[in-house]
Amino acid sequence: MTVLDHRHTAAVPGWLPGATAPRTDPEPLLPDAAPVRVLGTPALEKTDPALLRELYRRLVVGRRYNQQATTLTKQGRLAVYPASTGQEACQITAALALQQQDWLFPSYRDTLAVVSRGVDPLEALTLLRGNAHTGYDPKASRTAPLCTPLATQAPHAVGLAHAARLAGDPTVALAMLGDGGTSEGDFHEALNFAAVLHAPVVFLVQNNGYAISVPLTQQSAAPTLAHKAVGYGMPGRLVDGNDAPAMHAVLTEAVERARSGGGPTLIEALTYRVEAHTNADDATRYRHEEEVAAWREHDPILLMERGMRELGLLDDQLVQDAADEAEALAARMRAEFHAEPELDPMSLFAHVYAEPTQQLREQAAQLAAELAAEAEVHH
Amino acid sequence: MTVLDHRHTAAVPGWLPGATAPRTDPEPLLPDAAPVRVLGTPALEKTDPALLRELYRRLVVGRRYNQQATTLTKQGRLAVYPASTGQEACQITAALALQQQDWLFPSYRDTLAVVSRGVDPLEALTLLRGNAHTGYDPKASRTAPLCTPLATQAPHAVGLAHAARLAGDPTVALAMLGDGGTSEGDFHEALNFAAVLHAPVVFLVQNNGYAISVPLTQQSAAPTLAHKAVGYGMPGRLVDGNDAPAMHAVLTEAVERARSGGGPTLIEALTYRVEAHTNADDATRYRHEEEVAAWREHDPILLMERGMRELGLLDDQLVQDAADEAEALAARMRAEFHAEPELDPMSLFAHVYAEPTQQLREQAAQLAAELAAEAEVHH
Amino acid sequence: MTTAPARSAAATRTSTMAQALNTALHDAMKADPTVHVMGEDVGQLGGVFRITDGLTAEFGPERCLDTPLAEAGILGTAIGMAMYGLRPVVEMQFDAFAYPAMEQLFSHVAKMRNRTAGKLPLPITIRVPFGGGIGGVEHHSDASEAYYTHTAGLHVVTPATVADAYGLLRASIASDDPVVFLEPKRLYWGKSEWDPTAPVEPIGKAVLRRTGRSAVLITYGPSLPVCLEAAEAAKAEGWDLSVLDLRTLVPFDEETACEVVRSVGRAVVVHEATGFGGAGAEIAARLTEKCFHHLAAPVLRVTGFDIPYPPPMLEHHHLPGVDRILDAVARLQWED
Amino acid sequence: MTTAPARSAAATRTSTMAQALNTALHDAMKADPTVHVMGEDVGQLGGVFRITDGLTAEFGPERCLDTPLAEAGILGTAIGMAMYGLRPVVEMQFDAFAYPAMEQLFSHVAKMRNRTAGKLPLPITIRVPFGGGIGGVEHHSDASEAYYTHTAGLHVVTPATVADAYGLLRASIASDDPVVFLEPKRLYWGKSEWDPTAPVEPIGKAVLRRTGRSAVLITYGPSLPVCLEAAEAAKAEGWDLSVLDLRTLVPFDEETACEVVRSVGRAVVVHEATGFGGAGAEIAARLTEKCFHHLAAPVLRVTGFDIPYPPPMLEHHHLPGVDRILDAVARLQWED
Ligand SMILES: Cc1ncc(C[n+]2csc(CCOP(=O)(O)OP(=O)(O)O)c2C)c(N)n1
Ligand SMILES: Cc1ncc(C[n+]2csc(CCOP(=O)(O)OP(=O)(O)O)c2C)c(N)n1
Ligand SMILES: [Mg+2]
Ligand SMILES: [Mg+2]
Repeated sequence: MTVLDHRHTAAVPGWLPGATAPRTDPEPLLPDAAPVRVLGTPALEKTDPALLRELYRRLVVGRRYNQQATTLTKQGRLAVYPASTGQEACQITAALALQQQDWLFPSYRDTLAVVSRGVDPLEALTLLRGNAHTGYDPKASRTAPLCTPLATQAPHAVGLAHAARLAGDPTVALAMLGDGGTSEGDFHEALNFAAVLHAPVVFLVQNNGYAISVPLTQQSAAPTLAHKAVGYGMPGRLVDGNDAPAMHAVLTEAVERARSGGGPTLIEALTYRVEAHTNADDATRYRHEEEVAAWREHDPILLMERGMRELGLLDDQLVQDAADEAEALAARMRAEFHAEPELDPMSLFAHVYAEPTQQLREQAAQLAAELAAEAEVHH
Repeated sequence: MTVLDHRHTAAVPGWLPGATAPRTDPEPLLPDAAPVRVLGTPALEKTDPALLRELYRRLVVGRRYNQQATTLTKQGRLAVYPASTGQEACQITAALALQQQDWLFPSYRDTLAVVSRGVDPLEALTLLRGNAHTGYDPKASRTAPLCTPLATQAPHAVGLAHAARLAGDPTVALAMLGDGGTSEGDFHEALNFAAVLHAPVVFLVQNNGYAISVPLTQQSAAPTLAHKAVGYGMPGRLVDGNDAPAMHAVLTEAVERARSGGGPTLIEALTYRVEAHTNADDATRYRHEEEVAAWREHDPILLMERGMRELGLLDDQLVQDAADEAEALAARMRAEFHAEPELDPMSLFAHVYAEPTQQLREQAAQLAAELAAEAEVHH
Repeated sequence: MTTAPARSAAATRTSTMAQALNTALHDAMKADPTVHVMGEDVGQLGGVFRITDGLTAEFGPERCLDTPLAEAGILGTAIGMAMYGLRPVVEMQFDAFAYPAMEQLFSHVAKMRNRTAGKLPLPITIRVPFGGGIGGVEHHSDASEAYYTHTAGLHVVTPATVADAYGLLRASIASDDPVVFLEPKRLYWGKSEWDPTAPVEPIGKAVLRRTGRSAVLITYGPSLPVCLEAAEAAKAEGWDLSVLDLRTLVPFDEETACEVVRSVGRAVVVHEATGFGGAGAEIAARLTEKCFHHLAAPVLRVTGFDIPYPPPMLEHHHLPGVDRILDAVARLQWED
Repeated sequence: MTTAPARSAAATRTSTMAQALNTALHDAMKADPTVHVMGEDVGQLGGVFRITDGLTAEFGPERCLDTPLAEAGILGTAIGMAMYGLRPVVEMQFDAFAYPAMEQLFSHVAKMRNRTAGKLPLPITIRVPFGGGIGGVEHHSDASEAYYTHTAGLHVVTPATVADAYGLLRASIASDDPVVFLEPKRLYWGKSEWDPTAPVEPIGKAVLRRTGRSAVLITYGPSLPVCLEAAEAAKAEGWDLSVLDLRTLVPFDEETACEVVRSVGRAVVVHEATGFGGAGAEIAARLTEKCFHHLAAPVLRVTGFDIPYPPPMLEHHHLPGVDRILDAVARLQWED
């Protein structure tokens, strides 16, 4: 018996001659007919008030993080910033649903999720600041580098989860992707590997309606992106990505299912990118203000506030505490990013290989000589 | 209005805030609960007897073709042969379901489909003989080169179908793939493009149970491969790939649906590769004889004979005619392959570019000089 | 390769390279209805670099197609369209995002004409914004030309001037063979005067941008301006440098390159891609073989280091600059 | 790079290169439980070339994993496994079928250590059966080493002897950096004697397979036997040739190569891949730069033509043969 043996249960006979039935029942794999919601539904009352407070707090802090990062960009302190404004419910719950030993595989848009896991904003944003590639220690933070080549992080998550499972370690991997990323071959290959290997991995697709300028209708003709799950033999879930308690419930369930040997899940979170793709993008070229305005009404913080107010949970103290924490974070970011980063040109050669080749040593010497000559000129 | 406008019908509102319903109804996309069958079902009696005779005849000729090609391989007349023995019902119906202006995109295993379209066996097998790459004129035969890099032909079929549709030309493209090929990213990207572009293309996956040595259970955990269709927003069909009239019905329906603007279809045909992967493969390493024996009982010709006998359609004349045609084809193949192929080494430089570069001209001159020197030695 | 039809329009204009490329696409689409532009965000957005700006508005979303986000799918679909008789112009959003399409490129685009004994040529132009120097974060500044130049069956073209951006793109689209058209990102916004009515030169011809008698700097695309600058600066050191702009890496204009190398006897190849196995290796090896006895010194190379592309704040250390070029020139064994 | 542990086992044995590779995998898996083999058909079938034969039987299907058929998925999954602490050995079934994995290779495998300032090294060995000469139909005989050698962050290793097949594969698996391990298909079945207990040499060292004083043939992998044959044949013409087997293309053993070139003054680089932009270009350019004044003639190259790989019945015209090599040797300007 190996951990791969799930593949052989009851599967083979279905493909012998004369077989008529599918190998597994597709019914339970089909996504929810309507996006899962907690806010504004009876489920809200059954939700732990402490969790709701935690989510609220994190949403407020997350929004402030997005604002501050955007401001830093305008000040030229970040080279580029792909904001997750409007998507904060996805971001914070992605971090919250994981245990410490679990791994997160974020994309470029998911720095808030990284920060929510406890990584310092300065480290989480190093790549986008432009002074170094990855600013945090992926092993220490159990967070893979921010991934730019779309969907390529998805198979990494599968491999890590698979390796953990082989080791009998209950670690789960969570891969974060965008709606556009689901079109890439790597998305497909990762989901198929995950299902075949029964790997403890969760794929969270933040469907924010656009891949830069391309709307979802030009990206996919699927009933929902969650329906893609069926074709891999894993369950698909559809959830309101701006409903933080719903996100938390669906993510937690999938993560714990993976942890307990239940295999992978694909989650589609319906959300919206309120800002442009990045500060370099001009969203007015491809969408109307009315659309944005409609989504601003469906803002994750607004929804959360409304829901908590209904329950009488949104007291002044909580609001104040959240605002204070948000301002503290913003102040820390301003301070950290005010300082010029220390740059070491020689670091360019330090990590190409474990040991630099002879050629790299020569090139490093050349650069060192150039820097020395420059320094001389400046003195 | 452009042909792309289908994308915008009723699609956008579903993604506005507050939406709960999927954009399109997944129900009609779900594949048949059991593989479509005609032989051994009441549908057989409703099938045109002339068609049944045609299918029978083509099956018999197809089987003989596979046998003769296999023999040629043993005689060293072909470098390698991936037989479609046992899959003849898929092969011949793929050809039959297409009109002359339609395009076929075959894989390396689909030479019988190519021959069934009217391409001479010698030309269809040139690649596998080893004297040249593609032996037929793809444009004249509306048949793309045999494709070896798995699933890479699928987007080509999409592109061609899309271009035809833009031109208002009712041409349909049919791409043939194996079960293993569905794991490749190109399969995914092609299906997604097809659905988004509403291209008149049909994807026929011959699920023959194996990708070389890897059984389907290690390739996919999907309920059926046809279920993958849902995730792209196209209908999936599941059909008994050894039931020629069923294959013909399902393929024809999909091709005509594509032709009339209904968009793409994914078809999974359940079949079996009775021979090894190629003559170079040793199938005893990964499967049992009992499995093969069971499938030999579900042989497409056996099934067809049984069905036609029930209807009293399998008269001696038909059997004799089919056998004669099969032998004539085999004799032609033996004769054609007996002759040594004419080889022109200088052809290596003829089609790299429309006009050879200066470097290629020099290299060609070098080879010409070498050949001249050799010829001198031999005289 | 056929030559694009000559244009009849007006006089000289001043524009950026980005605008010249946009004009080339526009004119090509207008001149030939089989020309189709496709890629990620090429439609309403006009591409992230705005090279396709306005094409959807003028020619409709079918002729300038916003595709799903999948590069192998884009190129594979373009292949099918070309098989049908169209002339696709594909945009890859950044160099590193062309990598998912490598199998389609290597195994089909480059080989289809040859695989079919000339029956299925693929007149596809693959536009790739290439190279660094724009402060892009990782994966946005690769210089990947060597992967293409080594692949038989592809033409590899890279303009370094506004005029060439127009002319070479028209010629590439008109070519009956696949062309990888490398657009130097950092030259997109440089302006200069050019004549859109100038006859379109065929691809495959290098051009001497500066004539000098001491040595020649051989370069292409993004590195041309820095070479011209270096040549200016070299005057102070007493060197009179030629600068050769290759314009097309495949086919390589050996004749012109050899002629200039033989005449000056000293050469430095300059490009920003990683040096090891870079295009400069082929150029140096080939020119050495052909011009050996005319060389007073080995052909030297000034290239990017053999490292992954640096983060934006360090990229200037990686890119060949004037000093590094002059340093190489100084090592051309002048004492001999 | 760390060196694989020395083995204690018995004496010399005679086997094919395929068997030596199989033994290397076996021994590596036995010595280190983090070594995992994965790829298409590597399990019960033992791979289409049988290099992984028996590994599933001995180590189980988890340690020798039959993956789904998707090369980017395979390599991407291996990356995740390596991030967790495993040491994956990936098989790509044929060179051309590694192309779908190019993005994972270029953008992650090659760069991950650098992207994370050394925090996430990826000790992945990617085995690629490479080159032609086995009568394979199209897409089965590509020689793709130049794509790898140009990519900073990868090691590129290719054995030419049975003993090296064992030793270099052990060393590659033991390396903490990613290695593209190119196995010359047409040498798989050649037998020779070797000592499995010989100490494993680190990767990165070239070796002189034959010492002569007239000129040196510089080669690697599949072309070593033909170079040795050519060197034998050259004796009849009065040339006494050295033959240098590079063994590792990256890191390139410049020291050894320069030493031999300087001592003989004439060199021909031989490989079967397309010449234009091939690995030979780098070797020729680099050696010329470093040994210019020791060269009596330009470093010449004998390579495959600049064409897609030919059909099997014509491949011998493409592959460098003895005559073509001797022809180049003859052009080494002996009259000077
Ligand atoms: C392989 C690849 N192709 C193209 C790009 C360029 N690109 C960066 S983000 C983006 C859009 C991604 O859209 P989506 O996946 O929906 O994520 P979002 O940005 O909306 O969060 C594109 C095309 C890339 N990063 N990687
Ligand atoms: C991209 C790619 N990877 C690997 C291969 C090697 N290969 C050739 S056939 C094959 C199995 C294909 O299985 P399947 O798609 O089920 O088709 P079948 O051979 O069963 O008809 C493999 C792995 C290939 N041709 N292309
Ligand atoms: Mg998006
Ligand atoms: Mg199969």
